[in-house]
Amino acid sequence: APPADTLAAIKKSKVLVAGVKDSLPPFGYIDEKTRTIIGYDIDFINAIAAKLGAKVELKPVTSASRMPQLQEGNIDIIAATMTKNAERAKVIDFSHTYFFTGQKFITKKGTVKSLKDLEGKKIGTAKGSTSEQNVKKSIPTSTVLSFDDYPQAFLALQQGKVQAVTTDEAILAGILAKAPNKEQFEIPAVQISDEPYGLGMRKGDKNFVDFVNKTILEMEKSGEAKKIYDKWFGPNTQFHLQRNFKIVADK
Amino acid sequence: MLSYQFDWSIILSGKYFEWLLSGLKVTLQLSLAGIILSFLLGLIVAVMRMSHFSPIRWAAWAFLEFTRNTPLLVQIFFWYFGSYKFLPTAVNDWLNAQSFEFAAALIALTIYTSAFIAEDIRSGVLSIPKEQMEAARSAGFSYLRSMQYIILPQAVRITVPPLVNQFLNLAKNSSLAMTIGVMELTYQARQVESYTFKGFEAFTAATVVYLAISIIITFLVHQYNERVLKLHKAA
Amino acid sequence: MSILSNFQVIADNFTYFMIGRWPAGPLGGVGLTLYLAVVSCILSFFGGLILGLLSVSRHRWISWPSMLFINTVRGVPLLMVIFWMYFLLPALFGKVPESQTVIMALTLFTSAYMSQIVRAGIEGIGTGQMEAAVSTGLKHWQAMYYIILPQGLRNMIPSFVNQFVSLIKDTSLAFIVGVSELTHVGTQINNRTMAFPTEIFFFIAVVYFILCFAFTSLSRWLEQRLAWRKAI
Amino acid sequence: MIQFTGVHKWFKQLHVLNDINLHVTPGEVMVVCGPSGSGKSTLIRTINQLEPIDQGSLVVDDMDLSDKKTDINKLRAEIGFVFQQFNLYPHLTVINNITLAPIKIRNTPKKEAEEQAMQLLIRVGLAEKRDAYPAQLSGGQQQRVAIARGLAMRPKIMLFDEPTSALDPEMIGEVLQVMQDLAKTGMTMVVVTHEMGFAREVAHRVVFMDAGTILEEAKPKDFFCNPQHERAKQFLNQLLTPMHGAGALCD
Amino acid sequence: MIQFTGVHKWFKQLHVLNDINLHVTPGEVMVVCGPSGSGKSTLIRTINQLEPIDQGSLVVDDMDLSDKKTDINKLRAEIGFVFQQFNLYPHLTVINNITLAPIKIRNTPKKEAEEQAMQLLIRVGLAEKRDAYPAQLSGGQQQRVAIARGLAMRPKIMLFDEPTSALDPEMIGEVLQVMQDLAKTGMTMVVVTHEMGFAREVAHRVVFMDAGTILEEAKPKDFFCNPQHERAKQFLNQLLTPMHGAGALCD
Ligand SMILES: Nc1ncnc2c1ncn2[C@@H]1O[C@H](COP(=O)(O)OP(=O)(O)OP(=O)(O)O)[C@@H](O)[C@H]1O
Ligand SMILES: Nc1ncnc2c1ncn2[C@@H]1O[C@H](COP(=O)(O)OP(=O)(O)OP(=O)(O)O)[C@@H](O)[C@H]1O
Ligand SMILES: [Mg+2]
Ligand SMILES: [Mg+2]
Repeated sequence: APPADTLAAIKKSKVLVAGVKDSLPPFGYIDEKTRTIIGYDIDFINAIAAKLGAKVELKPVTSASRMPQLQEGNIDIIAATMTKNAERAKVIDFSHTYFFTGQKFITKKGTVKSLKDLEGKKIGTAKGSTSEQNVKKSIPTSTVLSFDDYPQAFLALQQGKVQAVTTDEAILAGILAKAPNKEQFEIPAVQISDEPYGLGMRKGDKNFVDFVNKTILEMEKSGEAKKIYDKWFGPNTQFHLQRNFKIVADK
Repeated sequence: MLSYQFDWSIILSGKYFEWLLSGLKVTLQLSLAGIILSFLLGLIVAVMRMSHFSPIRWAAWAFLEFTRNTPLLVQIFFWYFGSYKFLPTAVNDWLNAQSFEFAAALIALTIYTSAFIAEDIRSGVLSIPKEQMEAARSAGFSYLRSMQYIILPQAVRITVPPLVNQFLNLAKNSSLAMTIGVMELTYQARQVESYTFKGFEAFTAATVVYLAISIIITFLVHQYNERVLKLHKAA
Repeated sequence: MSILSNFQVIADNFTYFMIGRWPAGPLGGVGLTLYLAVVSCILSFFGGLILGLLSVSRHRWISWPSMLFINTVRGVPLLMVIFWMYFLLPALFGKVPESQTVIMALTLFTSAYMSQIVRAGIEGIGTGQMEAAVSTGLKHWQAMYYIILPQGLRNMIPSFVNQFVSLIKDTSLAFIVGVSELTHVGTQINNRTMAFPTEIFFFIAVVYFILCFAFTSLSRWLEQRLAWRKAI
Repeated sequence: MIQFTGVHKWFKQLHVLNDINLHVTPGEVMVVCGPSGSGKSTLIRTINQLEPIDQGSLVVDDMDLSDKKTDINKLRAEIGFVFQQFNLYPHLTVINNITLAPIKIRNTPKKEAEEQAMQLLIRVGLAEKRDAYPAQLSGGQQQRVAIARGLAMRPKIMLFDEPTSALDPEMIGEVLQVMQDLAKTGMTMVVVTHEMGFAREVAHRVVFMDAGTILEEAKPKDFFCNPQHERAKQFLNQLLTPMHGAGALCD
Repeated sequence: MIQFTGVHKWFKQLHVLNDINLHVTPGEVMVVCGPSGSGKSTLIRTINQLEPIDQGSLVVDDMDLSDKKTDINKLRAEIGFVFQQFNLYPHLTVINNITLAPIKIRNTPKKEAEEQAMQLLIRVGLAEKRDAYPAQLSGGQQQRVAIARGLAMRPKIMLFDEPTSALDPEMIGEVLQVMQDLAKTGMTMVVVTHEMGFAREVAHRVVFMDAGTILEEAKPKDFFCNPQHERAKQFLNQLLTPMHGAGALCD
């Protein structure tokens, strides 16, 4: 069974096991040359581990597998583009929001202007994600095809098997940036929900949650959090994004 | 499991029950279509494999070896993600307008299973003692006639049980179609799990359904063995 | 022609295909595929032997439950068995790494099939050998040990090798629970590059084919040698 | 009727038939005996070309078997063959086993073929088994059906390859009886058998083979009372120890 | 030595042994004959409990087989059994076939067991085959090895179930000879066989069975010259047609 006090357990074992995505640039993906996992999520984990004086062990997870993995104690923390919502919060505890985005669509250029254009269409997304549940709610007439991960869904879009792929804008941007024929696609200004990301920890694991929250607030204060954002999304990247959120304590 | 709250009502009625039911329907559709197609393809390949014309025999051999020695899952991915490059655009468009994931799963299952079926048919033919051919030839039948009246009818009877077993395998293997988004039984069970966190109940339901399919088919094979095969078995 | 040049993606990621993140991280790719197959094969050999012997027991209260167990496992897709292990093992033993979950699932599943090979092997020896052995005063287990199993196991070798081939193919399902064996590594690279699915999946298929075909051929060779030895 | 002239046959290195010269006249019953592996089966199987010959000439019913133009299926239809293992078609009932060839090859109307088959079944004493499957018959019964099947094409020659050696001792008699009755009708028969009693009672001539060669060819009486070759004497002795054969054949 | 009293046995509905009463005295050679399926094999197999009996009492070598406490393995070690199909262990050489039981059960030292085995091989005339595998021997040789194997435990009783009926005719003599020699040593033997010549020469008593019942039990001479039951007469007639059995046993 998982330890009751993860913080104490990590301090003892000196290993922090984190569940991360491994093919979702720029949040978590394999670097071709070093064959290691890198990304925005991983940098946060590294910072927390450094604070703990622990080594990092990264475990690839999918949207569907990350929560069971956590509950079964196979991982200590989820850093895998995970949206905070009330239903999930019943089962696990979230940190403060460490990344903020909204759910949008990626489509062939010029095919979608508004939500209406997607009615009755096939839309791809990932199994067990909030994106899947959101899109079913906001466009009930659509057929939702769920893949193991978003890049697979995007591949289906490229091959015409779906007409849109939906998930959080930052993820879509990451995929689009890496896509070989990006000029044919776009992310129309159609948003169906806000998506605050949190780090996931076991329910009631108060010491650990507090420690993680404290750490990321400190990172915000020291400017490290912004530095990480800029490293992956900022002006020197393909995204050229401005950071429009700050890490603050949840009410 | 200590703190786990069982809640069977969730999967026995309402929305999640309907999900599972629709999953079962897709599983059955996929299986039945696969059975028919893989039998036809398997028969063709088996005949090719026994052809007296060596290029045809070799082609069939290469096909068999390659399909039998690669995982079904990889074949499913290959057809789903990889086939668009060599299928004509028109075909691609048409398939996309239908349900490409279903088609890809069906193609992969059909090809994979047909390889095993072809081998079963062939060994059924080879298992008929050569004395049967001799007896037929001695009566004055030509080679083809001997095949037609004596060898093939016996081979088909012998081949029925292993064939049915392949069909059972096909039904079980259809669960892999979930990986490309075909909403069959396993997919729906997993879906119920990620919506309700009641995985135990959902997987139990799916498992029971698969077992029921297996038991029914196994029972039919048993009956066939008892009733038909025993009577017609060579002494 | 363009297809050929696209195989560059294979060359770029070749090491990752073969060994995953090792040695910096855990073993993956072909290395992990073989590891999973070999470990599960060894375990399920013994599992199959035990289950097989139980299922041919003369005592109904032993043979019946073991046949029930065997047929239940055989009646369910491997994917289901993997999901079950994924659920049950942590509940029973706490923290279990996925690769071990997969090994357990493969072992359980394959043991059920291996037990049928063992059973067929034992039954293929024929009652005459058992009767001859007990007629000289050997106990039932002695007859099993000195007479039936040595002959049976020899006859089973080709089937065991075939089962190992199935295992290599079945390890691809580990992909579902995120164990980075060859198929998983392939989908990762496919996800990242997003332009070469045909090349990547074809390459993976060829790698599996090379592995499996080598063992299939071995099994055929063994079978022929066995037939030849019987005929001396 | 059957004329072997200088016939040779090899299996790879093995010289199984070595300079066979033999003439079987119409209506003659010839028994072939000899130790195991001496080539008896091979000899009889060359007559309907189940084994082709390598050298020499073999003329059967005025058809030359070394002539490529000879219609082998037509020849075989004129020759009935009875196997040691019966080789009935297990998937057909007794009556269908017998009528298959007349109906399919001679185009005999089904009704007529069945009437003829019933005549034959009565002759071999199995009229009541017309609708049984082979698996439901004893060995002796199966062999009698096999003889009826062989006779259904109204052949000019009947060949028997150890027709009783797969049978239980009590069933041997019934099969030999049918064969004796057949011989009385004037059928040309070549019979490979170890049943020396049958040879003495029924055969017109006995041929003794060893190692692919015909060593003796004689009237039964001469063969049993006065075998010429050492090998033949030894063979008869082994077969006729007081314990086993239970008595002399020569009287 | 062997005492059947009111023994019954059923296979499901089939009454295979029906009120068997039989006494075999030490040193006696008893031949059991009868039509196929009459229960001969079943009878002989009950003696070493390869088939358990359902009713009645069976005492072998002073051990009561209906007594649960009787050590069945010990009993079997005292009884040699020779099968129709030889059943040699194909994976062991001739010498190991013979020495396995003495070494594993009696804990005889290997060297001693091999010396005894060689004595037996000399007795059955196969000393030079000690290191051959069964597949390298002819049927007659295999059966002689099987007899040597049966004798290796120095049994008090030897049972034979149709020991010659799987053999080529020329090989039957050599096996019967070995059995005759064995009878001369005073061994208690029960032999199921169709070799009536052997019965006449070697047996002290002949038992005729039909449909699970013992119909006759007589000295060989009386049985062959003057069978009491219609069924026995018929059986002897079938076996001894002039064509088949080739002569009378009664003289
Ligand atoms: N198809 C074959 N290929 C190679 N060798 C063969 C073949 N058929 C028979 N032989 C060999 O040819 C020899 C003669 O065989 P054949 O069957 O004619 O003997 P047989 O006298 O009928 O013996 P048996 O009494 O055992 O039936 C044997 O040594 C046998 O092993
Ligand atoms: N294990 C069994 N289960 C059911 N029926 C059996 C079994 N063994 C034998 N029988 C039946 O019991 C009857 C007697 O069989 P048994 O083998 O003792 O006859 P037999 O006299 O030895 O015949 P044969 O001369 O053919 O060897 C037969 O009808 C047989 O079919
Ligand atoms: Mg022969
Ligand atoms: Mg018997």
